[in-house]
Amino acid sequence: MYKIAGQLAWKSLMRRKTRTWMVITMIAMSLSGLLLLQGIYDGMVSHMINTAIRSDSGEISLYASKYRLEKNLDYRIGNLEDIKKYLDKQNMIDAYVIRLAQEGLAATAHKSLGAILKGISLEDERRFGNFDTFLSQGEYSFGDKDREALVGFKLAEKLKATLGSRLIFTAQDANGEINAIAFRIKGIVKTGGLAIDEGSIFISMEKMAEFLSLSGAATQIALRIKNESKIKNVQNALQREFESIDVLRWDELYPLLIQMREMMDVFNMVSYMIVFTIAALGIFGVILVSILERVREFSIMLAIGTPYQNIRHQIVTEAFIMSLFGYVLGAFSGGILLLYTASSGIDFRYFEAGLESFGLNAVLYADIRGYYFLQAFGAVFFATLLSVLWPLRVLKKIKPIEAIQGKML
Amino acid sequence: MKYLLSFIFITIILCGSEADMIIKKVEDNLRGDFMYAQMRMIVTGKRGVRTVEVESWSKGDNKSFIKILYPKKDRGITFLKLDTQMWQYIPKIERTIKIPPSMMLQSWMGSDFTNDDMVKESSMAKDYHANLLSKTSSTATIELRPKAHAAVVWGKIIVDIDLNHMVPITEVYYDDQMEKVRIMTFGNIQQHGSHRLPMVMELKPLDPEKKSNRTKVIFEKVDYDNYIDESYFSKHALKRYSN
Amino acid sequence: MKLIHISKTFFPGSSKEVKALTDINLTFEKGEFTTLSGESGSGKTTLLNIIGGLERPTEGKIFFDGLELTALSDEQMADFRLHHMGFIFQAYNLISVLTVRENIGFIMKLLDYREDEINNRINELASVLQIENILDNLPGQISGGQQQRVAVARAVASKPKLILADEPTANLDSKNSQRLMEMLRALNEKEQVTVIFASHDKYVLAESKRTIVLDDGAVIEDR
Amino acid sequence: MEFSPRFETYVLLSKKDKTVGSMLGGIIPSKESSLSHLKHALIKGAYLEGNDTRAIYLGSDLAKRLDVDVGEEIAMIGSSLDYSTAADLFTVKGIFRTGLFEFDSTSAFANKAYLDNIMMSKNKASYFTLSFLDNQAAAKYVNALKDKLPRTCEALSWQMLLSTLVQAMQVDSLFGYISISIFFLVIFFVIMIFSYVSIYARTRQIGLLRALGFTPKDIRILLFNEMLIIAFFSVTLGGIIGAAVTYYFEIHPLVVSGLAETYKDYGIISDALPTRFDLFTISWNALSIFILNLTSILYPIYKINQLSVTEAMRHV
Repeated sequence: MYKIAGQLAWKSLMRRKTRTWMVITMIAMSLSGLLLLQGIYDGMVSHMINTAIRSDSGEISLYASKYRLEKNLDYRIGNLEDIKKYLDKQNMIDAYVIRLAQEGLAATAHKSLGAILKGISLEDERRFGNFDTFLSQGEYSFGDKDREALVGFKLAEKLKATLGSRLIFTAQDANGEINAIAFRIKGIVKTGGLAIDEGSIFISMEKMAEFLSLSGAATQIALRIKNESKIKNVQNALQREFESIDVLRWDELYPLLIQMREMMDVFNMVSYMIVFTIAALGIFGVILVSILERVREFSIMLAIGTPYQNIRHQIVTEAFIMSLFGYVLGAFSGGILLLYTASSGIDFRYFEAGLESFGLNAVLYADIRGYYFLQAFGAVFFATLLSVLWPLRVLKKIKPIEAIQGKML
Repeated sequence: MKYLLSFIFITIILCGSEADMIIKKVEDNLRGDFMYAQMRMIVTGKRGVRTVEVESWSKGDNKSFIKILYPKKDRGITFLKLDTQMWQYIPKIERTIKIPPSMMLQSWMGSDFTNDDMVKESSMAKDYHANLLSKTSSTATIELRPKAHAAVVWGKIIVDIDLNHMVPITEVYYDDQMEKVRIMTFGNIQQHGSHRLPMVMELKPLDPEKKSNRTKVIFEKVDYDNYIDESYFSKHALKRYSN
Repeated sequence: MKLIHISKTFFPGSSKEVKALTDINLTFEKGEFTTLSGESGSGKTTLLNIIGGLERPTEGKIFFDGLELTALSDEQMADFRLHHMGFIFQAYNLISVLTVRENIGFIMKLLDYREDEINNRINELASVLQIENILDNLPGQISGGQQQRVAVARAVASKPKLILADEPTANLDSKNSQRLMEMLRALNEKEQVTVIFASHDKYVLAESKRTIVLDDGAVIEDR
Repeated sequence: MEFSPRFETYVLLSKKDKTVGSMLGGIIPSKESSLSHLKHALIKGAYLEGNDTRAIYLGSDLAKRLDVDVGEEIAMIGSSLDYSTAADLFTVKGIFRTGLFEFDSTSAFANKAYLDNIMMSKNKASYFTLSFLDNQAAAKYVNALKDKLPRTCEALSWQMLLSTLVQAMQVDSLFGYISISIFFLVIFFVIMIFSYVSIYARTRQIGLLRALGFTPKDIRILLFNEMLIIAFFSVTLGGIIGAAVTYYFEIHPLVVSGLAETYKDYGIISDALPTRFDLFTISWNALSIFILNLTSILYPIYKINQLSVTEAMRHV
């Protein structure tokens, strides 16, 4: 019996082609826009998270307890050999890096700025998070005898330093003596993470140890974990093994990124709600008008005994056929847009000049996740449902006898 | 050919050593085991002119005690530096505060000097190669180039020296690209006991955005020859000598 | 079919109160071909609508084969109409998006007849009503007379026990009216279906076996 | 967005042997509590009040570094605007925790009215609010900080923290534009659909007009003028209602319950969604909708003029 309702729905839609196409296009276009927006949002956040993980925290970072609070070499990880031995045994850990950092003053003849000097191993960092891919100028090297350094691009800019410039870094060593060290800039790095871009200088671990009169120590050990779902387990295991050390996940170190992600989710939801409320209004208008112009027809159908459910079914089917077409078209074009932005990215320099100066990569790549399409389907479904409620009420009020006798039109 | 090369080489060493000698003499002249000074610092910046007057007592490189005399609001604030540690006493709240090490690199009293500058003597003789550029009977011009791994920011410093008094007249600082960054001029040379020194120093940055800045230091009293009591270099001194 | 003490009052209790029908008592036998006649406003259409369950009487009861129709709910009544009644209205009573064939088969489809049964019936009716050549046209593409014949075909397609027709010839010229009535009469004879008209058209009256004349809501003649 | 004046300065806070460099913010407690979420981040003691004098509101990790608790006294030394030394003793009134480590380990707040006396900063302020939803303010904030803190090591982490905020906001505003364009696109379609439907409902009337001698151009002018009038009234009405609503929500921020619970530990996001009353934005949006309105009827008018007179008159 519903087959005939379906047929009627289809035929009615075909009769008003322009109108039907308008609704379908509306749904399709707003849907693809929303899908793209969501993809870029997620892409941006995951890019930031990924950068933070690759260039700094890893999935898990170890600090001596109190170090993060005092930023003082007194609170350093001393039992490095034990930890290394332990880490080497863990097959959940993909890679790890050992860093030794100290805050101090970076200076050129023109300017001095607060900065963080980090002793690292270039080879380890490359394995850890492809740190070399962040290099924007110069060479990924500490030069002969480790006398050169890599510098965050924003810091270099502020210090008016370029490749080959001489930098002086002054800081306290492990004995509390204030020392200074000079090096030339071999490479400039740009990660998009501000801690590095605006304030970090990297030198070799050996040079750092010498400068601070401190060997076999670290301020941070960052770990890459193979399996995302195992991060917590590894964290707990490490914490049990090394009680005096702070074992922190990246999301504990960068709560702001998690907040951003959640904020974006809320933002996406609000966007979906607004867009589909408006879209529902459009579907509503079309459905209402199509009911009103067919009141007579419906009346006759009712009079000759067509069950009310059958007519309701016809209306609902009409609405859902449009939505479904809109959805399929929108999901398809949105999917293509997403695929394109996921592979080629969108260059936002055209849109917002200032974006890059705040450290964000100007070319954004979208994420694609299956649930986008599910979520979009839900939104379309709800909007459609919403849009037919009122027209169905109108339909219910139709008194066949009045319509037949011409009182209603 | 070989001869010629070795000749040039020897000349460079000789010249170098003469320049080094001059620099060393100048530094010795400005330095003493004990030093008492009363000085006025005038800082001209974007926000107008400020004057600070201090009294300072120091012993060797490691111990110094400073007391602020002017401006009136800050009078009585005292600083003590022993090796790598530094304390400050503020009479208004009657508290002594230990300056954390990271603060040692901060600007001192809003001047272009850092806290560390106030207590650490950097040695030109130690960090630079000196090279005599020209010499007359009364003056010498010496070029100072940093030693390979010396942690100094300058690309070079050109110093004019008054050979009669063994004091500097002007110092011009250059950056890495050999551009002038700042000029320091010295004047009003006076003899104080065993030492002879310029009583006025003025620092003038050449960076475009700092063009109007000046820092002028005027020594009002200097004494190199009197023993300074150990009592100045203890934490008790902070409060005791505050008034 | 029995109508017992049927009365209908519009807007009861208000100042616009209109007594459309008062105390109608009628019996229709199976296979009857009856016309409800009378001036405009005499209540014939209202009576027809009440018989068809499109309106409810203010008072009285209707029985059909022993079933009390007035006791049925709206939904039960609709279902009853679907299964046992056929309707023909003045004009424009076809579904505009469906072809003639689909319009005729519409009720049979709703009643879940088999596809071949439906087609046989459509062909049979089309030949009787002489509409074979327009079966695949849309209602908008055929004339008023043809439309009414299609409406007749739809009304009788599922072989209802009762056909109600409200001024079926009102918008037709005399030739078409006559033909329509002849065809209806033929169907009535052939299929033994009860037909009740509301009309004052002379062609309708001429074909009727029984005429009931209404005036001001009451039966004044029954012959 | 309303700005609350803040005065930010770099100071040393000290208790016994512990001295820590930190950011001291002079705030107007009542204003601040409606703008940022400092008040909600309270975990111990009490939030500041307008008549507080030597009261200080400390970040939890900063309190840990100083080893102080609510009710204890700490010394503050900073540099006042005339470069003289500003020093005073403060009592810890409350401790807050936002969950942002850099913020909690370096910031402290005091009543601006009192701090101004010490810092000679009366009528001087860095105007901003810590709201996530306003990028200009945060940009000013960062700039103000940069002015005030050129030389300090510890200000670095602050700048980084704030730059991250600014970054988020920049992106936010960029995406705001994208979202708005999607909204406008949908609105455009909805208006087009409605005008198409309403124009088509009059097809027969238009056919009649054409039969009476109207040219398609006349029809176009007629319909366009009608739309102009409708658009004008609807946009004016919409603008007024919209303005009233935003104004209302600016005064009474929308509260989404539940959000605050989730972020209790982070504090920075409150459950109030600040709304901004800005005449420029409102009139700009109204104008866009107006233009959208007019462009959206072009296609329906074109479509109806495509019909021949007889088609139009027979239209069902």
